[in-house]
Amino acid sequence: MSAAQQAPLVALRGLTVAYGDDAPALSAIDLDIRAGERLALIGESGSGKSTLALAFADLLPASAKTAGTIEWEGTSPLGGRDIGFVFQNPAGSLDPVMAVGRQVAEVARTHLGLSWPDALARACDLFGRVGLPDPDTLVHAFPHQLSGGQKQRVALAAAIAARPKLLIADEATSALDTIVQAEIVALIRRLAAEDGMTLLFVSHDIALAAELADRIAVLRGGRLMELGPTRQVIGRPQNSYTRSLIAAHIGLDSPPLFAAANMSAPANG
Amino acid sequence: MRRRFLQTPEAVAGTAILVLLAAMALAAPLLFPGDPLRIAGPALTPPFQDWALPLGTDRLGRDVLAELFHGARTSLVVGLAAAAASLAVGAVIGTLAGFAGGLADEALMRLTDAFQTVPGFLLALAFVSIVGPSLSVVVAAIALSAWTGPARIARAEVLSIRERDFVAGARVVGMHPLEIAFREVLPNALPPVLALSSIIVAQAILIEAALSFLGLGDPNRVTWGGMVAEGRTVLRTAPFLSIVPGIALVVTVLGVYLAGEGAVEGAAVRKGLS
Amino acid sequence: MTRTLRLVRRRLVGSVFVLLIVVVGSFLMLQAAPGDAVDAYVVSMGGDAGLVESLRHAWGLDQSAWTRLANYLWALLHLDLGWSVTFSRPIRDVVLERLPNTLLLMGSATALSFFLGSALGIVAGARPGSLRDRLLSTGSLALYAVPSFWLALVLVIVFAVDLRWLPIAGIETIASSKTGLARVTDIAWHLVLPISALGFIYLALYLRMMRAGMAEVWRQDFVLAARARGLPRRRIVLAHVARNALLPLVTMLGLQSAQMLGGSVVIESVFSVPGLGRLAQEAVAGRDTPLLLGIILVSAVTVVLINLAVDIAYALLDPRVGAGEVA
Amino acid sequence: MGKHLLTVESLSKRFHSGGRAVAAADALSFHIDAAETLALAGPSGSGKSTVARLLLRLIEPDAGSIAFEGDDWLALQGNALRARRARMQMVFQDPLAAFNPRATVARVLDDPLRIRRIAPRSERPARIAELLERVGLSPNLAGRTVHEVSGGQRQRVAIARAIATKPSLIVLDEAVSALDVSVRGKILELLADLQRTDGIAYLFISHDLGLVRAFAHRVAILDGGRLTEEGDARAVIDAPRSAVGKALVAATPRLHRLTGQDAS
Repeated sequence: MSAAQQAPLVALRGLTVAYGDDAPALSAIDLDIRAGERLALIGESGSGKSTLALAFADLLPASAKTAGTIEWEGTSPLGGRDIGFVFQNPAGSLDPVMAVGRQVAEVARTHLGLSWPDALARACDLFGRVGLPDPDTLVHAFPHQLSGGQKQRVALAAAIAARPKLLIADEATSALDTIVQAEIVALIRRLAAEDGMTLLFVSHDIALAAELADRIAVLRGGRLMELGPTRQVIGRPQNSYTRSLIAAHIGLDSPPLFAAANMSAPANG
Repeated sequence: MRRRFLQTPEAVAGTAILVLLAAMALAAPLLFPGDPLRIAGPALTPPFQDWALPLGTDRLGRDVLAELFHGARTSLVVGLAAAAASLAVGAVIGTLAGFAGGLADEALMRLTDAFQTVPGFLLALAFVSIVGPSLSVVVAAIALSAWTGPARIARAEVLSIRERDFVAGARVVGMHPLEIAFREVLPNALPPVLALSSIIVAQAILIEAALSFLGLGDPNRVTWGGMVAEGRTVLRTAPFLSIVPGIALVVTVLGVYLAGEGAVEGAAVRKGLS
Repeated sequence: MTRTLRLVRRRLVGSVFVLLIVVVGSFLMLQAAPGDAVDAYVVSMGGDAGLVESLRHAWGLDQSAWTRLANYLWALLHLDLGWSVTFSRPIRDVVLERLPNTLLLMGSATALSFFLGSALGIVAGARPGSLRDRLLSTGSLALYAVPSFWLALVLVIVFAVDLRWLPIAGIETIASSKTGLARVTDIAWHLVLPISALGFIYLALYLRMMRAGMAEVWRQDFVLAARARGLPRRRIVLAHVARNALLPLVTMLGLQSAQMLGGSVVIESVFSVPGLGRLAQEAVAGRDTPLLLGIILVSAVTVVLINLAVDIAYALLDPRVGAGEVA
Repeated sequence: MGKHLLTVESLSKRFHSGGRAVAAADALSFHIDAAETLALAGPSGSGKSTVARLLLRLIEPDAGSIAFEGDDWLALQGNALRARRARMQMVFQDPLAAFNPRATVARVLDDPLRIRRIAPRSERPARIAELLERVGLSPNLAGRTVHEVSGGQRQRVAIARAIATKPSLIVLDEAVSALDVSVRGKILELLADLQRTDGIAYLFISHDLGLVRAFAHRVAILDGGRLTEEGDARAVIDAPRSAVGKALVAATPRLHRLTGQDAS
């Protein structure tokens, strides 16, 4: 756990975000992301987890009112160059009328100062790295010609095209089916390890977060409930809300919750 | 709802213009009783010379201000009637095509294509010249080409709403297809069609004006388009006679657009809030 | 490219039916007209009842409407549009003589309105809600409210009558023996006002569509994704937002062609441009039913061909068109 | 026929897109007994939702037969079909999309009572209140539009609508996948409760094997429109035999895999 000793890559201090006159989406969040770690941000709908992810990448809508500070190690970061961002909806995050290779290449062109041919060549390499088959052909394909999983791989290629320090995955796998989700999570884990990227993984799925992350932050109603190493948050949760989340989780390793209902059913087969 | 509708300054301006026009149209027979086409004074009296004839007279000595007021009646009547007719026809044909599907849909859509392929103004021109110019013929001529837009939108809406889960839900509950059509699909399909109404009213006013300008308007009524054409013969000496009714047209059509946009935005705000 | 070819084939098949409906429909409508070409002939040329009878027989007007429709369709298959009484010439020749002028007027006005309109629309849509945006969109709405014939007259008063910069009417200087480039310049000079009158009104339409389309695209996820990737704002606006918002404008280009043809009737009449629109007005004045029918038909064919071109352009711009085969 | 509540034999449906035919259901055969939960699991595109829509006659199959409550379900048409629909209901994944955007909660529940003539007009408000209470909602909710209530409440309204006509089978098409974990458990509890008291059978369509294992008696795993594996839910998921079954189980995240704890 070398990550634990390093200085924070990002330090949030008292971050508060409100949209319009509604109750704040985030209230006074203090949170450090350590360089090289995999941090999972979990919470149910309305917990503010996506707002927090967007705040890191300076993507909040202009109407959002923010207070508090986000401090970065060194200079202030540039979206795309220092932070890669992958969104939930793989179909929505790609321009429908631009070839996918160009959409990856334009990131490399913008941040690495490459010419178009060089940027396209880099897109081709990246397609290979994210496990897309036949990269030379696929760079010319359009989003509608790809499956959901393939689109998310393209989005990942675009996110890491400029070798960012931090990769933010905002529910990046929840629109995919179980098998594809597992593949994309494995890919994110591999890419982060190979490039030494810090990972912020935002999810509503506590089990998925537990499998991937070094540390877990639990959000509820815009407040940070609990933050700690995965083993501790899952194994010995301190916060009652975290405990209730874990109790509510129904997984393969959970006991059948409705045994009584099942028992009373007529036996068959 | 009304408060939201009047939120933008543009919507307020548009509504004010329309209220003023309606007042003009209604007040015309009271303020200027008798035939506005009769001779009221010496020909080509310039404006602001004679207080009895504030905007002067035209080439034949007719009172320009009286003509302007009575012309508002024609424009508004034609605009509203043509829009109502084309929205009704378009909504019915589009909805039928959307629900019927198959061959009937194909046939209705080719018919719509045919009406969209013939330039609308040419069709109106031919129709009026054949049947003879009168107010109702002009309205019919305009509606003849204006119904295709509402028809296409109504069909597209019906087709998309038919595939939505809540329609499947109504079928699962055992709702009769007619009830599904009239209670589930139509009320949700019509608002986008109605959103077109301001554009159709505005276009109808402009087409009527153009027909009148070419001498194909109702000869027994004052029309702004006819006034512009009338003034054209003395364009060099009295450009005022063509300019004034033209400005009336611009202001009217602008009022319709602005009020229409206000209504659509108001509806969007309402949707967004709920 | 097979995708585009498939689309063209499907559109062509549909167009045949559409044109058939247009022919039959306008033929039936014009049949309802009181009086026919013979009446028109007699009114202008004079003649007695015997002449009327013989002319009716000679022109086949004594046959039933259905027989005449069949005859008309048969003649159409041989590209024969009939005989114009007013011009004493084959309708095909009269119409084809006027068509190029109208196409020139329409094409130039379309280019003006489309390119300038969408460019201004991008300027307005680049920052939705800004002062620039509000000014441009309200200004364009005002422009869109202007009747084209009136705009034409105002342009004439200002630029031809008062300032004397441009010619009042016609398509070229009468009885000039200009040839080559000099003639082209002369025609262009004459068309400046008509093109402006026709084009500026539709410019407002394209501006508004572009702006509204961009406002919608701005809200889409891929624009947020483009921002997250740190692309320069200029590239986001042009390569992503405007590029996607352009697609409905291209569709509108096809729909608008019929309206432009209709609008040219009034403009050609104001500026005395010898085009199809003015011909239609002359046909109406002369009660020349077959000529009017011919003009409607040629206009419809023109609109069909323009729409075909627009469809091909659209298929090239939008990779999703006609692509249902990829899962 | 008649032995099971629902018997599906060789059900097939192809969709045509861009000149290519894709089999969404390929000779599927399965059955459901009264008061039993059969789960349909499989990756996306395996045809799960198509099966739901075929059973509910929202789309028509190309081939195959469906026997429901002893009748040839596919032979029913028009009024006869609408009347019998009362016995087979559905709950959709997205409760917002499943209701007319203009409807109030009361209208959503009034429709089945009125259409199937379950209660005269005067009694319906009381029946609606009763239904709301059965699904754990306050009768005060009746006047709200469906947009004004929370996602979990909306899904409860959907369940109330489904049970209004006293069905013997409810198709649950990913009915809890869009809900938060804390809400999800309570909705499943409610469904299990209804099964116990009213003997309702469920076709539980889900991509989440954890939910399937906890909620269903039996599971059928679909892949590319074909049935690859079927059996007791726990037995199949604990030791899948088909390749898809194995892949699905392996891909399902486990909360305690890393911590090494076993909650059971």
